[in-house]
Order: sequence, then structure tokens, then C-alpha cells
Amino acid sequence: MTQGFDYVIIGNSAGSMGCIEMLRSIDRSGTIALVAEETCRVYSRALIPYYLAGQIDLEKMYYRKADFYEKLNVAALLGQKAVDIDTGKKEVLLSGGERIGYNKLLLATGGRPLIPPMEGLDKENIFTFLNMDDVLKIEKALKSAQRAVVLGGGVIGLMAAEALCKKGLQAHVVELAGRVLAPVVDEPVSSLLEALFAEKGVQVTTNNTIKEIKGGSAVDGVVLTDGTQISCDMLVLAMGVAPRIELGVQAGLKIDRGILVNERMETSQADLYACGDCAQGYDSVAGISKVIPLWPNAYLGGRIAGANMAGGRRENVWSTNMNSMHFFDLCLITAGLNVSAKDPGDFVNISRLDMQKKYYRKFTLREGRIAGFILAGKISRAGIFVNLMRTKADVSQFADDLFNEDFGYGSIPENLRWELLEKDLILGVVNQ
Amino acid sequence: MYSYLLPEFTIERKTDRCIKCRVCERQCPFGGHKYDPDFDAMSSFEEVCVGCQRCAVFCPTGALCVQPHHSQYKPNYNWTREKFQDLKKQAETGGIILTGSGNDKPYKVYWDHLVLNASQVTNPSIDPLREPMELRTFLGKKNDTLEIELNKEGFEIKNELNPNKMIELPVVFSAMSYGAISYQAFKSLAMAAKEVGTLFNTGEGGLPLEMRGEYGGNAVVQCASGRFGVDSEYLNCASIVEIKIGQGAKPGIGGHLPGEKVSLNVARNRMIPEGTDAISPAPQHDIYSIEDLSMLIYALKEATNYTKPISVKIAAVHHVAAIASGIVRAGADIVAIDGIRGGTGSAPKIIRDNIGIPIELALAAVDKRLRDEGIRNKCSVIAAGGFRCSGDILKAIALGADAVYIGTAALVAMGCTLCQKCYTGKCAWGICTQDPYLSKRLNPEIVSIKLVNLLRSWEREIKEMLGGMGINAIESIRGNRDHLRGVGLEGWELDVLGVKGAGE
Amino acid sequence: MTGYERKSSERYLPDQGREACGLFGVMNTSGKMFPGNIAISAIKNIKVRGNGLGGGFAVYGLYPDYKDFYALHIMFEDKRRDVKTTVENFLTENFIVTYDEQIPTNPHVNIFHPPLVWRYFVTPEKKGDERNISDDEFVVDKVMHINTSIEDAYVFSSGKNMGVFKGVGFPEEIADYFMLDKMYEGYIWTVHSRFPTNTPGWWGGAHPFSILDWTVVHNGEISSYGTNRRFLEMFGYYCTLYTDTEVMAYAVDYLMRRQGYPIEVASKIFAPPMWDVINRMDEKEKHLNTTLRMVYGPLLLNGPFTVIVARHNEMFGITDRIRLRPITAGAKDDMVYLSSEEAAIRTVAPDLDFAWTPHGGNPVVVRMNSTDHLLSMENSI
Amino acid sequence: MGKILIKPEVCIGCHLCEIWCVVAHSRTKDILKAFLLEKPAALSRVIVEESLPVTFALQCRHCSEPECVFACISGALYKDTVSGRVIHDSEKCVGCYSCVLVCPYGGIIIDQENKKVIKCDLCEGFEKPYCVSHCPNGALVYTNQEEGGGNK
Repeated sequence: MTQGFDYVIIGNSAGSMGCIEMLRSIDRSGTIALVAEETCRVYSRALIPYYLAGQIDLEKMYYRKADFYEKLNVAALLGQKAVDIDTGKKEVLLSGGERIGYNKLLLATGGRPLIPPMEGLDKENIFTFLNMDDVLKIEKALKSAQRAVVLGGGVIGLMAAEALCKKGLQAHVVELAGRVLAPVVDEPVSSLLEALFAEKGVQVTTNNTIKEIKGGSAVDGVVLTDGTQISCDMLVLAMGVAPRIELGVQAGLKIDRGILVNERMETSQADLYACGDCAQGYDSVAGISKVIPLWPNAYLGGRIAGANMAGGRRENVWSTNMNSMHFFDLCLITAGLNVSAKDPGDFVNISRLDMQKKYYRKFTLREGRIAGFILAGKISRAGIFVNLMRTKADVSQFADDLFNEDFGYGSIPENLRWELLEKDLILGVVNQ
Repeated sequence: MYSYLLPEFTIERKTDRCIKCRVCERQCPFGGHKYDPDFDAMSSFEEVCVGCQRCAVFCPTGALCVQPHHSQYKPNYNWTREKFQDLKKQAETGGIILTGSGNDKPYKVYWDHLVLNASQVTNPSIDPLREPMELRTFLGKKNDTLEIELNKEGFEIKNELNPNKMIELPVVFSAMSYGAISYQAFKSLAMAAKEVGTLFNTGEGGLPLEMRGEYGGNAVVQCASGRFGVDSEYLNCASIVEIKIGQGAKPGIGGHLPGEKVSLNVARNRMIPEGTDAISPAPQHDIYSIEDLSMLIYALKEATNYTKPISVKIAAVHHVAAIASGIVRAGADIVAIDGIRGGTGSAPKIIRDNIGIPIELALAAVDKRLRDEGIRNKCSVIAAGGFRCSGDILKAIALGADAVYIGTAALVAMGCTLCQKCYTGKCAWGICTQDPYLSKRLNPEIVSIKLVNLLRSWEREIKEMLGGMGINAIESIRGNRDHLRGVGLEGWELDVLGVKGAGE
Repeated sequence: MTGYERKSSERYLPDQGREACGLFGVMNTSGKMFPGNIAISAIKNIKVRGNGLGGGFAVYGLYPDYKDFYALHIMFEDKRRDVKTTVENFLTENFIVTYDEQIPTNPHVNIFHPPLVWRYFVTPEKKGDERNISDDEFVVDKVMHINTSIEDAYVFSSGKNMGVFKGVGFPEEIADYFMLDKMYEGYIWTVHSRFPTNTPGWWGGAHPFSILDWTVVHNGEISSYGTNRRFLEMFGYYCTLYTDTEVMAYAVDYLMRRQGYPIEVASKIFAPPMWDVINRMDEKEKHLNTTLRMVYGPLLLNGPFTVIVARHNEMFGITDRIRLRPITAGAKDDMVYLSSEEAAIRTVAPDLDFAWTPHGGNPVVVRMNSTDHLLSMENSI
Repeated sequence: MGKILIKPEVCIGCHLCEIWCVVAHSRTKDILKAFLLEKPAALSRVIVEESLPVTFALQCRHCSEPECVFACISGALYKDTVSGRVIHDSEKCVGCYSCVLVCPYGGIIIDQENKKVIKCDLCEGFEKPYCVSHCPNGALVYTNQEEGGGNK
């Protein structure tokens, strides 16, 4: 006898949580099942670097309390992989052979680490940097490791390198691109970061990647494409993630890089929803459909999916790439488009840099409206910029003020300011 | 020119209590405090301090004390510090010294020399907590007689009544124009008047359109020498129309609202261009005689279709009684008399301090004169000029006033500390200013409550005093000088006041 | 050994009243005349309300032979003949004096410092502009003149076919002195037993107060005296007696004679309803009461009082608006009684048809050939 | 739900809200000690925005759709379904500043000292938020009414 659920959710991270919490705020009685490969309760993958660096203990990795599923009356089928979806019968086949029926199904399967082909990947002490499993393994290896190579100079790679550095390892970052964090920041910030990492003793090699992994059973070094050899006793592969789309493929959903969803997080099939790193939606700022593999985006996608699954109607009106990061003492925030200074096209970049104070601000404007920005150093109240971006406010009149460290609503011209704040203030009629 | 003036105030800061929060710096419109990053401490600049006490009240740790400056010239009974400072100021500027608020010179305050009566044994005093105590008052001309007809349904009044405005408490806010005071202050007065069931006076600044519907019924609208803001709707939305001839603080002097206070909205309400000086001439140029006044009174009655009492406000001067009698005979329904202690937003100090007579004497003389002429019931008398408490008010009513105008007392309730710098337009309390940064300091929702509270507390006090006299309606104390006695007054003063000495 | 004698001055003396004045009024609504003993007995019963410093009577219908003449009762203090001459000169200038005589008194009655009391039956003799004013107005004016301008002379009764008798003493002593029980009959008698508190005891200060044929007996203290007095002054009424009763008499004259308002209207002026009561009235009533208070606020009689006012064919009694003083009414056939005490009424009319106490400000109006007085029973307490 | 409404037309820019917010979140709740003794001093959760003559205080709006909660990677921020407050659990906060990035009001404050964020907690435990009860001019109003919309 197949057990049927009103809602079945595959995956156990931000998107699933967003969905469950939304569902339960609307539908207190509908049955929910959650299917997840991992056996542990929901934790925050974004906290992995924090755990590794020893900033938090294991308990704090958990995103919700232990009784979360019970309290929200969710059948948590943990340690079970969903292997197939029968959209006709509306059933999901689990790895244990069990079938569960669904009325509405959410795919929140997330991503898998990207691992480029190279020799020697089968050796020990080679880790990816995505799951709880990964970090527990790395933690074990840390005891004997002294030198680590991190492949990938993106957000995850740099965070891993920072964490390893903090753990006393000598870390070495290898990045294929000409500078670190290239997709989200521009040259000055990359330079800031490279200098910062260098200052902390983390070597960064750019324009390079690993050709070969050396060693016996365990890794003891790598050879880069330019022939440079780096000895190490640990290798962390942090090249980014690719959407996990297998289930979507099996279900016959339309897929590009990720499972294509509309603004209601609906896939090409009725009653099938997708969100998070496995899904591909619309980037409001870029104006294209793309995968936005970010925690907030996943959670919000889950909420919207949940609302629609429960019979409501809610749309994801605005989303784009946004990142908040910090490396050592440097805080970074980026959002929207990262338009290179060399070839801005229709865009206008305005920026201020103070290497000494490690302060940088860049705003990318299109017709006077913010299309993207990068803040380094002073990031307080960054959300106001996002709000300006979201509301497509014309900032040309006060563009200079954007660089003000104390930028706030006081800096925004009267009309626009009240437009942005209106709903939350009592605006008395004052005749002057 | 290097100034030889001594600072008026000293600012003492208890440094062990100062948390450098800079609230004082932000609250002082004169720049009396500043944070000094080099010392990491607050500095004070005493030479600009006007003693308004805003900083002392707002300092969250009570670190500030502002008091008269200790430095003094060699004490001299004749050449006081004030006279010194005025002389030096004039030597430096060559100008007329301006000031604000009311006369602060030690003229005899007759209220402090009059005492009220109370019942003992022969008639019971009344407990206002248990018995009704009525303060309702009518302002306007009373009919000489009523044609009362007895028909099937009972008695019916057949004749037309003179227009009267009913107020629940014989205390009315006196003329303070929007322009002289901030919109917020102006609106606070209107809100409080409405709440309590009394009146506010627009002064000569018009009544903003958006306020007419809601507050017109509680407005006394002024028609003064500049005729600012007067239009038909203005006159007709109001309860009472008042012709302003004079003001106690500056008898014989016009008004001058400097252009910088004439904001767009002030300009709109006064019907003058923004930023231009609003000059009210000393006389009304169409009133050079009592007949002229009568013509204006009747012009206003025509304009309001004889539905509103017309008031004429004068400053109390030497022949006030005769003038008041003429005004009543000219057709006025209300005579408002403003005594020498009446307030102002701006007046030459020499005028404010030296011209006019005390309201107590003026009121007594006017009431007596009108009674002697048998025309006291043909008008109401409103007394103004320095009423400080409900005792003053009840004494005024016993002397013969129908109601009193309060200005300064209301301002104090609103926050005013009588620093007398109204004319600078930088009122730290947001009252006498058009600077939007300062005027918003006055929140009409809060301040109107304070005004209401003030009136309510006076109402309670008046009821207590009335009850003590065994009187339960204000009309029974009006002009009832038997309940007043003089203390420390000379014979002529008792005569003018029409009261006996205490013990008689 | 008892060296001490108990001090009597500290004892409560039943003869010594402590509070306020006694009032009594009686009217025969058929107009039948009756002698003074009813009023005298009644007021004697409430002796405690007087203190011997004043008493007086008003009698209506006592001069049928001179009913068309103003009967001026004038007292001359210290029996001053010179003043009498002055007054008589004044009278002959302004009136035709048809008859005059000393009011007969009983020489055997021992009484305090009596003035010379004379009565004149007169007709106005108006000259010049005076011809435009009514006789009544003329008489008031002349009475005011004598009372304010001629020292030691005081006109205490000025109506037609009615008279006031009063003086310093208990009312029964005054009655004895003027031989009221023997010499006069009337169809209305009002009487007052006085306990003056605010004014010295003198003959003119006793009640009733009168102007023309209006008489007022009053118990209480009008706290609004100053307001009332100063309002009436505007209309030519000058109060000379330093007593609030006088003001009431003039107010009654002003409102009822000059303005012509009925008692029911006048009583709304003297003792108006509270504003909160007026607020609840229907529009017409509200308008009436509001207007009366607006226009005649200065005549509101504030403070504790009971008053019995009489004129020809009419007598009414009323208390202040919050009934700080008592009044009781009683009726038996065509006799109607008003008094500050029911006991006084019961003394002279033990088996009443009705006895009632009206609300404050609600008048008991007794009219000739009418039962209007019973209307006040409706809302009585 | 509890919420602080702000009335710019009567905000006088005195910054007393900030001062008293610091006191409310100090250890001693004593203004002198909070500023003169406590090291490090507590931080204000309210910011006075100034563009003279306009001034107004801004703090966490306790949104019905709180972006900060959605963005929080550690579960430190959550919306209390009963009180409607957006609550920040400092114990769980790792200082990733995702909330700073998404809060459209700039209402989340960075605590540099502790490398975490802080925000308005509506002065839990007090009858009214300190900034409201100490605003000298009624420019901050605490409402506790049910608001429309919600999470539907």
C-alpha cells in the first residue's frame, strides 16, 4: 500500500524549510513528507566554513531545533534517496523501494560539487566542501594535515582556505581565472582579497589549475597546468556546484542548466515545483533565466513554492544574485550585476577605493538606476541599496551620496524616501 | 564692533554626568553647545545662551544647569543690570530694542492684592465633586427683553436673539497668529479649544483652509489693521469676528512679521507674497473715529449676515472705560481689553514696558462704566493680559469679565519658558518660529493635551472656589464684587476696583 | 460644699434658634378675607427659626376703602419729625395725598426702639416727561428716591390695597404691636420670622420686602447678591438695605411687572435647571431654558433660599435650584399654605387635603380662582 | 503585533531614542553606567535618519515578510508567530551579514566588537520599547494591533 501525502518535498535544506514553514502557515492539517539522502536533521550548509574554522560547534550547525519535524508534523524520511518520480501515478520511488504518493511535489535537491577531470582523484585526503559529511571528514584529516591546497578561488574556496588557515594549516588557493572571486567582484576587490590572503599567509595562484594529483594512497602534492608543483597533504575541491537535476530529467521536466521554473516556482509539469540550487529561474536584474545558488534565494523559492502548493498564489517578483561574505576582517557585499570596468556597455560604473582603509564601493548604474553594487569594508545598511535596486529608483540625483559611509534614508531625496518607507511610517500632514 | 555686553546666562555642565550624547547641541537653536572632538567633550558658548532651558530639560542625565550669569556690574538700584545691558546694546546697534512676551516690570499685580470669599455656616459651600458646577458662558450681546408666548406646548420665545457664542469655560485662547507662532502651535490651540469647548483666536494670520471646517466653530477670527487673511469664508467659518484695534503689549503700535517668517503657507494664509514682510499698520487706516469703527462693525455683521458676535479688542489705556462704552454703542457685541501685561511675539521693549494700564483696573473701570450707562448686558467683556492662574481668572470674572483671554499661560503650557526671544524666530520650543526643524518640536497631539489639561485643571479649581462660595453657576459670580476684598490697596485703588478692603 | 454654679451661657437654649428664618404664607383662592391669627399662630410655632431680631407680615386686601390709592408705609427712624416733613414735602411735590395717618400701634407692647410709622394713600401727580412713564414706574422711582436720598426715612410698603408691617422683634410681637389680629383682614397673609446673619437688625431690614404690591419673604443667603444687585442697578433698582431679600423683590418686580413674564418663567430665571438637564430637553424646551439663562444669567439667585412672593391674586413659593432650603405646601379646600416647615402649616390646618414638597426651582404657584398650585405636586418629592 | 511606528513630522532629531536604546540594552539599565562604565558600551538598535530639517528614527520594522529571516543562514533570525516580532538569537548568529544585505530598511546593525549583528527587539521585558517611552515628542508610537495582510 502506497502511503500518500498532500505534499512531498525532496531535499532537506533551505528550500525545503522555506516550503514547509510556508505550508504550515497556511495549511495546518495537510500531510507533508520530506525525503532526504542525509540522515541528519536539517543543517545549514552555509555554516560549514564556520564549523571548520572552529567558530561554532556542531549543534549550531543545525538550522532548526531537533523537534522541528515533529512540531510541524512532517514525516521526515531521512536517509532515503528519491530515485524516481512517476508523474502519472503521482508517486515517488525511494531508494529503499518504498513508494510514496504526493499531491504536490517539490524538488529541492540542491547541487553537487563540480569536479573537473584530473588525474589522481581517487587518493585519500581529497575532499569536496559542500556537505556535513565533507566537513566531518576534513575535520578528521586536519589532525595530521599541515599543508592544504584549495582548488577554486570563489566564495567557497576562499572561505575554505580561510578556515584552514585559521586551523593552522598552510593553505594555497588555485584559481583558474585571472583573479579570485571574479564572477562576483571586480579587479580592485580581487586585488584587495589577494593582498589580504597573502598577508594572512595564504598563497593564491591564479590563471592556473590542477593538472595532476600526486601521492601514494594519500595526496602529497599537486601539479598545476603550468607545471608548478605544490606539495600538500590535503586537497579541497571547491569549484562550485552544479544543479542536481537527475530527478527532474527522469520526470521529464524542462531543463536548461537547472530545472526551469516560473515565478511561482512551477516546473513544466503540473503539481511539480522546484526551488533552490537545482532550479533555474529569472534574474530580475540580469534579465535572464539562471541558477542562483544562494541560501536566501533557496529559502524564498521554497516559500513561494509552498504558498502555491497550498493553493495560494504568490510570485517571486524579484530575485538576483546577492552575496554577503567576509574574509578575515574584510566584509564584502555584492548584489546584482558585476559589470567589468573595461567594457561597461550601457552601464556606468562609479566607484571609490581606499586601499588603506580597505574601503571600496562600486555602483553599476543603468539609466540612473542601480543594476549592481559591490561594497567592501563598510557594509552596514547595504539592504537599502538592494531596496533602491529592487524598486528601480533613479539614484542619479544623489549618486555621490551612495559613497557616504553613513548612507541611509536621510540621504535619499524626500519624495523617493517616503515612497520607499511609506507603508511603515505614519506620515502626518505637516503644513510648512 | 567688539561687544561690551556681559553674557546673560551661565551654562554649568556637570562633566561627571555628561555622556556626550550631543542632545544639547542638537536642541540649541542658538549654537550654545558643541561637541569638541579634540577634547572629546562638550563645550558651551554662553554668549549666545538665551536661558530658554531647552538643553537643561532635554539633557538625559541632568548634567546641565543654566542660570543667570553671576557676573554683574557694581550693584546700583537705579542703574540695574538690565538698564546697563540695554544701554550698551543700543550703543552698539543704534536700534530700538525688541523683545517678546509680556511686560516683566514690577507693576503692582492687583490679582495678588485681591482675595475671594467663601461660605461659612450661613450658606453651605457646595462640593463640586457631588453637585453640578456650571461654567458655561455666552459671549455676545444679550437681548434687553424676550417676547415669551404661552401656547399649548408651553412657553415659546418669539423674538430674534442676538448672536451669542456659547463656551463651556470662560477661558479663551488669545490672539496668536499663524506666522507669529508655528502652525503646530496654532493647531494645538485649535485642537485644545475644540476639545474643551472654548475658543482660540486666529490673530491676524488667517485661518488655514484645511482647519476651517474642523476648527472654525471654535475660532475667533481677527480682522486687524493689515487685513491679512480676511475673506468672506474666513469670516463666516468662525464663531466670532474680532476687530483688533490694539494689543496690551504694544498699545498704539502696529505689527511686523519679517519676511523670513513668511513661509509659503504663512503667505498663502495671509494672502501676501511669500517672503515679504507682513506689516500691520499702527492704526486701522479706515478707522480714525468711533463712527468709522461702527461702520466696520456693521460691515462685518453684514458680511456674516448678523449671525456672529463682533468683538473689538483694544489695549487698556487711560480712558479705557469711555472707549469701551463708545465701542459698545458703536455696535460691538464683545469688548476685549488687553492690559499692560499682555504678551507679544515682538514689540519694542520701551513700549511693552511703559505703555498701558493694568487689566485689573481697566476691567473694573469698564465694567462699572458700562453698568452706569445701563449697557453692560449689551456686550460681553473679555479681559486679557497676564492671567496666570485660575484664581486670577475668577477674580477677573468677579470684577466683571465675562471671560478671559489667556496667551502667555497657554504658551507656557506648550513649553514656552519666557526667554523673550520670540522675535528672533528661533524658538527652541517650536512655538514662535517658522523654521521647520524647530517647529516640529511641538507635537500638536501632545501639546493640545497639555493645553486641555491646563484648562481642565483650571476648570476644576474654579469649580472648587465657586463651590466654596456656595455658587454653582459662573454667572452668579460675574461682576459680583461682593465676593472680592482688597488687601494692601490704597483707597483710590479700592475705589477703582469697586471692592471693599478685607475685613469690611 | 459647692462653690460652683453651672454656667448657663454654654447651655443650649431652646428659645435660641440657630439657623435661618421661618416663612409662612397663606392664601384663600376664592378671595375670602380672614384675620391675621392664622399667620401669627403658624409663625409662632416655628419660633426657633427666628431670633427676635426681625419679623413682619404682608397683608393683601386690607384697605378696601382706599384700594385705588398707593398705600405708602413709611418709617422715620428715631421718630424724626424733621425727616417726616422732608418726606411729606417730597410727597406733595409728586403725589396727591388723599389721606394719611400714623399706623396705629399698641402702646402696651414692649418693643425695641420703634420708629415713627406713617401711612399715606396717594395718587401720582406726574409732570413733564414723567407723563410718559407708567404710574407704577413713577412710584418705584419715587420710592427709590426716598430710600436712597432721604436719610432716616424708609418706604417699606408701596402697593395698592395691601400693606407690609414689620419691625425688630419676634413676628408675634410685631403682630401685637400693630394689632394685626384685631385690625386687619386679608385674603393673603405672608409672614417672616427673622434670624439675620449678614445684616444688622433694624426695622427696615425686616421682611417682607416689597415694591408696589410685590412682597417677598425669604430664608437663605443669596451668594449671587452682588451680581443680582449690579444687574438690577442698571434698571434703576438700588438696593439700600444690604440684604439679599431686597434684591429678590426687585428682581421679581423687574421680571414680572416690567418684563411681564409669568411666575413660571421667572422661576426658571431665579432657579434654572442645570445645564445637563437642559441638554436632555427637547429642542423647544432647550431653546427656552438656554435663552433664559443666556439673557438672565445675572438674575440667577444662587445660594440657599426659600422664598414666598405675593402680589394681588397670586402667591408663589420656590426654593433654590439645588434645594438647600426647604419649602412645604399644603392645601385644604380653598386655603393654600406655604411654609418653610410643614409643622407651621399643620398648626393652623391639622387635616390638610394635600401636603407636598416640590423640587428645587419648581415653584408652587397659587392663583385666585385656580388650582394651579396643585400642578407642583406632580414632580414633588 | 507589536510594532514601532515612526512620525517624521514630529521627530525633532534629538537622538534620545538612540541614547535610551543603548540604556535599554546595557547591562545596568542605568544611563550613566551604560555610557561611562560599561565597556564596550551597548549599541543602539535605532538609527536617526537626518536630512535637515527632516529627521526620523528607523529601526527593525518587524516585517510580516521578513527578508532577514529568509536570508539568515544560521537560523538565528526568526519571526515569532505569536508576538509577530522578528527575533534575533545572538547565540546562533555567526555574523554572516546576509541579513544586513537584504534588510530594505537597513535596520540590522553590525556589532563590530562581537562580529555579529544586533537589532531592535522591541525591548522585550519592558512594557514599551525604550525609544518609544523616552521619545520626548511622540515621534515613535508603539502599536500592538493585529495588522492586515499577514502571511497569506
